[in-house]
Amino acid sequence: MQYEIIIAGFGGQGVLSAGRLLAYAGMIEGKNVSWLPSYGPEMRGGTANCHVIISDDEVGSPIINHADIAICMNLPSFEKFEKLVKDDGFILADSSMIEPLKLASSHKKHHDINATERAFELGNKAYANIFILGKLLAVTKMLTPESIEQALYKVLPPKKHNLIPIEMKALKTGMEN
Amino acid sequence: MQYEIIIAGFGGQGVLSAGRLLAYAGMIEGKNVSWLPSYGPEMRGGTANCHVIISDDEVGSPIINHADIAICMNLPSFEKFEKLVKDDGFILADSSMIEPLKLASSHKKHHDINATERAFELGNKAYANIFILGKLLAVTKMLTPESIEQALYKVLPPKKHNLIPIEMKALKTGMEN
Amino acid sequence: MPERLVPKSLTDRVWHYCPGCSHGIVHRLIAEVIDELEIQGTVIGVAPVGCAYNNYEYFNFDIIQAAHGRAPAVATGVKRVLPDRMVFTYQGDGDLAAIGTAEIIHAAARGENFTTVFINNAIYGMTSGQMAPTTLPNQVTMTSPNGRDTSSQGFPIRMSEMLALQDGTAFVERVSTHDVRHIIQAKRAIKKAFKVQQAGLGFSIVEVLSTCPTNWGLSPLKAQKWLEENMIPYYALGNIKGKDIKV
Amino acid sequence: MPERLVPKSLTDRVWHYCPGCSHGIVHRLIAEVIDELEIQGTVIGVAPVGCAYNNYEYFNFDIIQAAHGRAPAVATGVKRVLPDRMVFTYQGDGDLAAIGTAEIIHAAARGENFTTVFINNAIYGMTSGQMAPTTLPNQVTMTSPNGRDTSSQGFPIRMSEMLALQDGTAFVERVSTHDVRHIIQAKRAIKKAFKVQQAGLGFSIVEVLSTCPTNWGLSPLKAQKWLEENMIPYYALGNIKGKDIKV
Amino acid sequence: MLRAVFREDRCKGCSLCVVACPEKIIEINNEKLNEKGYYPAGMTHPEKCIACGMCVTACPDLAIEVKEVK
Amino acid sequence: MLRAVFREDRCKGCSLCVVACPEKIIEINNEKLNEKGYYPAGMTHPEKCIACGMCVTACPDLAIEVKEVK
Amino acid sequence: MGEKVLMKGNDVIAEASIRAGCKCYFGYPITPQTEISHYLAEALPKIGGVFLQAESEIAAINMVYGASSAGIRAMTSSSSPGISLKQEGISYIAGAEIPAVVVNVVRCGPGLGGILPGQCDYFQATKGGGHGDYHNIVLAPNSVQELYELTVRCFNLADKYRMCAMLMADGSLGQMMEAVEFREIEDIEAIDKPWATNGMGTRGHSNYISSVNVNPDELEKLNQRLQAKYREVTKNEIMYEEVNCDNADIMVVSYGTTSRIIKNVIKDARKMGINVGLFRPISLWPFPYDELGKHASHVKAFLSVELSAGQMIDDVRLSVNGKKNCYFYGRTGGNIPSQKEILDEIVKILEKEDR
Amino acid sequence: MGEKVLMKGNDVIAEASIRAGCKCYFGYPITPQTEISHYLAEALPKIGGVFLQAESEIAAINMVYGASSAGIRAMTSSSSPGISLKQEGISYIAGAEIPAVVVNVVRCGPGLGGILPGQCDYFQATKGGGHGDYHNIVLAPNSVQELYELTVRCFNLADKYRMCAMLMADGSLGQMMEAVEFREIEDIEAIDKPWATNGMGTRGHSNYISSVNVNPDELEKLNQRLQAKYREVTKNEIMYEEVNCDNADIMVVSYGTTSRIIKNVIKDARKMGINVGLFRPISLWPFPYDELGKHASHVKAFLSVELSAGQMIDDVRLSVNGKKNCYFYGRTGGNIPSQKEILDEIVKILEKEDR
Ligand SMILES: Cc1ncc(C[n+]2csc(CCOP(=O)(O)OP(=O)(O)O)c2C)c(N)n1
Ligand SMILES: Cc1ncc(C[n+]2csc(CCOP(=O)(O)OP(=O)(O)O)c2C)c(N)n1
Ligand code: SF4
Ligand code: SF4
Ligand code: SF4
Ligand code: SF4
Ligand code: SF4
Ligand code: SF4
Ligand SMILES: [Mg+2]
Ligand SMILES: [Mg+2]
Repeated sequence: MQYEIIIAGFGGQGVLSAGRLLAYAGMIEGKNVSWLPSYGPEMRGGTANCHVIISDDEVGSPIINHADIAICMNLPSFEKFEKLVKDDGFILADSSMIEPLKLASSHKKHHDINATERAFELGNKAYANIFILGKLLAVTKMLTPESIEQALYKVLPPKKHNLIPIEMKALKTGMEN
Repeated sequence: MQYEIIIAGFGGQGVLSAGRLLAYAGMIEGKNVSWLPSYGPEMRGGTANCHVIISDDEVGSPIINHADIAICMNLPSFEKFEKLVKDDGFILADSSMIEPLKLASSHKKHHDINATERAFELGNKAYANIFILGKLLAVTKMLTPESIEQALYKVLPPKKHNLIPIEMKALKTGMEN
Repeated sequence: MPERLVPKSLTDRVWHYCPGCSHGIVHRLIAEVIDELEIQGTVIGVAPVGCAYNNYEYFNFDIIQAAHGRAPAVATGVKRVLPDRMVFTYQGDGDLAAIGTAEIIHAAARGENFTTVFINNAIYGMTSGQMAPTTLPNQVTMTSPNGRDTSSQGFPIRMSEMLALQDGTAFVERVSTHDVRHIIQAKRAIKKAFKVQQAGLGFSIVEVLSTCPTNWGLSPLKAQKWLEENMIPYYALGNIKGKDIKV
Repeated sequence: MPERLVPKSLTDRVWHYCPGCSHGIVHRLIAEVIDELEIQGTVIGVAPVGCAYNNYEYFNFDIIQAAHGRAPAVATGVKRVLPDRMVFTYQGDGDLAAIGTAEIIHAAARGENFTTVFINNAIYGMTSGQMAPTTLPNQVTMTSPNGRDTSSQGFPIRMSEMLALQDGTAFVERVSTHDVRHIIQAKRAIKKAFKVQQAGLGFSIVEVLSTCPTNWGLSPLKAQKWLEENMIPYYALGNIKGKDIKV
Repeated sequence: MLRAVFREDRCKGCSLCVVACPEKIIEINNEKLNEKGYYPAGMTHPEKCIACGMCVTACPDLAIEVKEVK
Repeated sequence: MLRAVFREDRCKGCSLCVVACPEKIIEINNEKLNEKGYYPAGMTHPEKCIACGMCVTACPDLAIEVKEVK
Repeated sequence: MGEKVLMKGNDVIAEASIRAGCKCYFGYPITPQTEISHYLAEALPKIGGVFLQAESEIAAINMVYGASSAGIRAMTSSSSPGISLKQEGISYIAGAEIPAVVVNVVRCGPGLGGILPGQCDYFQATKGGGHGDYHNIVLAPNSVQELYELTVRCFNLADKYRMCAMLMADGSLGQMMEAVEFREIEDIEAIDKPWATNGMGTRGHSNYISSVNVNPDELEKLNQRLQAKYREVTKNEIMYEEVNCDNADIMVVSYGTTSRIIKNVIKDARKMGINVGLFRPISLWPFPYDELGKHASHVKAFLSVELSAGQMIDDVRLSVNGKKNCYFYGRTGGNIPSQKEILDEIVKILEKEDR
Repeated sequence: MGEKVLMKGNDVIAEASIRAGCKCYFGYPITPQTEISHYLAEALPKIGGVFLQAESEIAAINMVYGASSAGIRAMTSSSSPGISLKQEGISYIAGAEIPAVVVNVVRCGPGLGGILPGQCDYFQATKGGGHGDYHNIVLAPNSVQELYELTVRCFNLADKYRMCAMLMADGSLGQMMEAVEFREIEDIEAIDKPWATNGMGTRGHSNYISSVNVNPDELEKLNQRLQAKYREVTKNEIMYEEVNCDNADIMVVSYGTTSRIIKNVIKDARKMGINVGLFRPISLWPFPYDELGKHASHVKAFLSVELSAGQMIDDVRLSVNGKKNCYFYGRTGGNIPSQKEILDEIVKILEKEDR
């Protein structure tokens, strides 16, 4: 089993930490994992992305040329990464941030989910990233929510551990959507 | 014909310019010539030397490992360069500057000439270098005094050309000694 | 009221700077000054390594991208061979006050007849927020995580005062970008610096106190306030040298 | 009158310096100060690239030979890891005021707790007499053959004044070697600088106006006179910072 | 009529123009993101604009011009 | 008796000691060169030496000491 | 056995240096390795160490020179342009024979270039970017785990041989997160440093550190000593990895990030019935010339895959010494070759060789 | 035909630069090449040129970068440690594709080393001492006459290819006097420089000079363009001299100062009945690989003689590609091998090869 996943969006949408969470959870489940952020002056442009690989085998290059899954949290990311998705891969798109028309015109398989809106309903649009991760787990069954929870304890500093229940709620809501 | 000549003494004794004069004269006579000074922090030590090669052939390395002739204008130079003189070469020593005992104990052939004293008699001990060049011409016949004179016109700045007759006198006195 | 269009000396490309970053404000000022002095055709700018590394994409006149800190040396090379051109360097505080310390001081001491626009935002912007020589005491950065501790990390350097000491320096002024009134003053200073160069009077520099909202971790508005309340007390605004020059 | 023997902190090797060169005078002063403070065993000197490049052969304590201009960085490295040792740099004006400008200024700004002895002889001695940043206006050197022309070759830099501006600098004094009275004052300043370091007060520097008879083309005596008549008017003697420190 | 014109595509929603405007007629539109993902500024009462250009001076992104509009 | 002692082998004949001596008893010996090719300094009237050490301070070449001599 | 943690490569280099007994870090910010200094700015003061952001890369390497001269383990890190600025300092370290650890998280050049991964500083690192005859030990990890292990090794080798040891990573290794386990891999020997200039104290004689000697015979002796040391290092410290080499049709030579890709290529190729071997030099200097060269007897050709326009290929050729053809495939500018590109290249080469 | 004059090598470099149309010089003093700046401090102002002593070697190379960007012929010179400091600047010049002439009067390293002649900066000059994939044209004269001719050629090639051309001399060539004739050797073409940043004037568009590109595809294109240019240079600009090569038993490869010694060795050897050939690369980059390699068919062995611990020998091996054995003989520290030493070495090698 090997998943090559690109997660992309605006700075502030938490795409890097979503990727990190995924990688950590993968490691917890005994997989080989890698996580690579976009770095450098690109950050100025206001967009960010990361490449996450979760694999039973050794991970080759951490840089993804062709993704199994692209999680696109905004329009520029959708436009940029759509073409990198393998023919048998798919896109997870935050339809709160991307015009339906654009999504509709895509040749690639895509799951649309209004993550930002739903996260807003859950109390904070910052949970959009974890909400969409829930969807990812639901679609692929690649990792269990329990691993994500364990990863949250590793990734978040102790003083933020009180937020984990809310994060998990967002994850599960995402899984059910 | 090829002459490899080392000229050495204290800074201020004019060893570099004597060498240059020799090289220039050689070039005027159509020889291949090279001149190489000691350089860098050695100058602080108060001694100076240069390597002059005058040859019918192309000049190989301008650095002399084994000299045909060493012109030693002081004791440290004599001690340093005596051993670099070929077995069939010789030393021209300024006996005004080097203890007779030291000269006497040398295994190498040497012509001793009290150049500094004689130059002093000629009006300026600065002529010791050209005086000793005179001796060199006399011993080897390697170049003509006329070439040296022409070289002087090249080497000295015009405002010093008035000194050339005195220099030539020193040269000729040296030749006669 | 006149029209306020995009200056001729700017291209129309969208800038990569973060929201509220002073770089954009100063870019516009420089372009306006160049337009007003009608020197677009003779200007050669020297871009730094720093967030403004690619400002040749934004400025519409000749520009040379220089190695980090070396803009004053590059500008010296240009101005020496083309003395009738108008040459300026655009440099950040890491660029000018750290790695490029020797270059700027010697350009000033030699009285190189070019102008420097010095963007002091008290931080390394481009490399994501390390301590700069101009970082204030106790200011938190990525490399002063507990605030700049002057006892181990040293004291901020006042570059303008140091440069004003050089006999080759003609004009030095420190300005700020924290509100419109100060931005207008900043432009006046930049214009005067260019005129000092036109008059051949020697080295001229304008230090522009600037914000880096991103790496200060503040909103653009809070950043302006932070600048006003923290930087200005340390880096006194106003003319430091050449006040009386009439150009 | 006490005996005046060769200081313990000097070896007996014959120096390579030219006749009358100030380097020798200052070497002796430093060694005497170290003997008097009884710190020979804790001193680490940093030698420059310049005529004094190999002073580790003359000084009888630990020395590191540094790359040209970088002695302050090397000294920073040493003093930071061995803060209880006494560290000093010995630097010429080419070394300190040209290639090493950034290093000395930042060491001062950081308040590095070491001492610098700065031999200002207004010329590059070692490389046979080129213009230094401290060369006086109209002074003839190998690279200012018609005398330093300030309009194209810039103005001499007063390093001590610039370094005194830094908040990390504790002590700055400019002294001279042109006669015995001044040599004695020079020693006093060097001793105080070392004591400032002992007290942990920050960066200390003594600028020693020095002669380079060889490259000035003057006899040692005439060189001392030239120093007095030409350098001192430009480089005012006396304490510049830290006069009131009691150590 | 001379007045401020906002170029939303260049705007980064920094609000510097908001505080710069003496007429207090600039606001950030929190409803829509522009292509770059920012909430752009605009005028609440364009008719009150006195074309003073303070906003232009304040704007770090060349996102405002003062010009003749019909 | 304490007085100046010259180490001719180190002397470079620079004359700085000559002008430094308050008793004016130091002179360069123009007659002989030392091994390094310099005319070394020495005292004309050793007995007049007051052991003040001015010459020691002035000497750039560690060529003078003031010490007990018999 | 430690626990596995997920860490960023740059953070691991920083943590490794502390575990190796590094007491001081001097550096100047540059992407993509700034995290090393962020990490150490926090961590070093906590253990009584020295973190100092220098005014430039040049100052930083000379601070390392100072601290190392004083006998303390010291490190600096930078990326390509910053490493170029350190060349004089590195040459001094070689000449003065002091230990030092330098990390280069390579980006892509020349000039200011870009910040994405590159391997285009190979020549600079292995042939001597500075002046004079000298070498640095150059170790090239290809995983975050190796960033840990080889950083520690750099410190040990630097001390052992009194020379500069360089860790050569790239932007991708520095920025990526991977699992790492901080196992005890080597005793951090407390190597005695009687040569250190740490104050003569009761030592009885002064020490000095210097690379200058105006006497040609003595300077030649220094050079001979250096060369003897380099031969010693070459004898003892060569490191490499071989994957699927025994029956390989073609031997791919690759290090660092690109070597990871080759491991996947090997699998793809197997599906096509092609046997690809990977020879991965870990020590770029000393280079495993003989170890690589001996494969010339059984493979059809060699292919050097690099993030450069062709640099290590010279060392591959020197290893193979004309016995087989050596090919090159490289990408630059921050682009990384895909498995497919490399496999296509392999197929092309084998077709040519079989013709 | 000009008159022959006796001039110092360094002075000839300076005079040659003026004759080549160099309008400005930026440098920092260092032995053994200070005379270049002494000469130009006098001469350049007289012709309305710019002589400027920079505050450092780094400033100097960046001043050259500025003046060259403005379209004016510019030069800097230095010696080994100073050249190390220029590596970042040289890499920028490569990336920005501007012409520049850099003179290295090599001394002996590493570190501060000594000031006597060396050839130990060969790797730095030819493989790229700076970061990134780039090359400089490197020309190595062996006489004062060639100092003149190759300096002029450096300016022409730099302009033609918009890259850095390095003249690589050594302390002995720089300090020695020899006869030189300033013959008109090449037209100094006034090469058009539409790319120069000299003020946009009426050009209608702005120019910029830059080496940065954060887009990997564009940066890769720049690198491909650079590599294509380097291939072009390699095709057109290789220079070498062959002496007594046709019937040589052994081929000595040597450049600069040492190649002069070999010429004498050839004569000595002939007396012993040994036929020694001299292959002298004049362009060290591009290196005459094929031209040298083709001799592998008829000589018994190759011997690289260098003032280094063995650097060019790598290129000799790459040329010969395993067809014959390649040997090395070198001296360091400023020592120069004598004719006898080299001849002894040759005898030893031939005995071994004949065995
Ligand atoms: C030789 C070198 N060192 C370091 C860097 C990395 N670097 C890029 S920009 C920069 C400094 C940014 O700070 P500043 O000059 O203050 O400009 P700002 O981004 O704040 O405008 C540094 C250190 C580099 N590119 N080259
Ligand atoms: C990087 C480098 N640049 C240049 C030199 C050559 N160099 C040797 S000493 C020196 C400067 C000498 O002047 P100064 O520092 O004033 O010392 P002084 O000899 O006058 O005491 C220079 C430029 C060098 N060794 N290394
Ligand atoms: S990082 Fe700071 S200086 Fe750079 S663009 Fe962003 S706000 Fe401006
Ligand atoms: S050259 Fe000048 S500074 Fe150097 S030793 Fe001689 S007199 Fe002293
Ligand atoms: S032009 Fe003046 S009034 Fe109009 S929006 Fe801008 S700041 Fe407000
Ligand atoms: S100042 Fe400019 S960028 Fe900022 S909100 Fe206003 S219009 Fe937008
Ligand atoms: S000790 Fe005093 S009196 Fe005696 S020689 Fe020296 S200076 Fe003169
Ligand atoms: S001062 Fe010293 S070196 Fe100079 S003449 Fe007197 S004794 Fe000799
Ligand atoms: Mg900044
Ligand atoms: Mg000096």
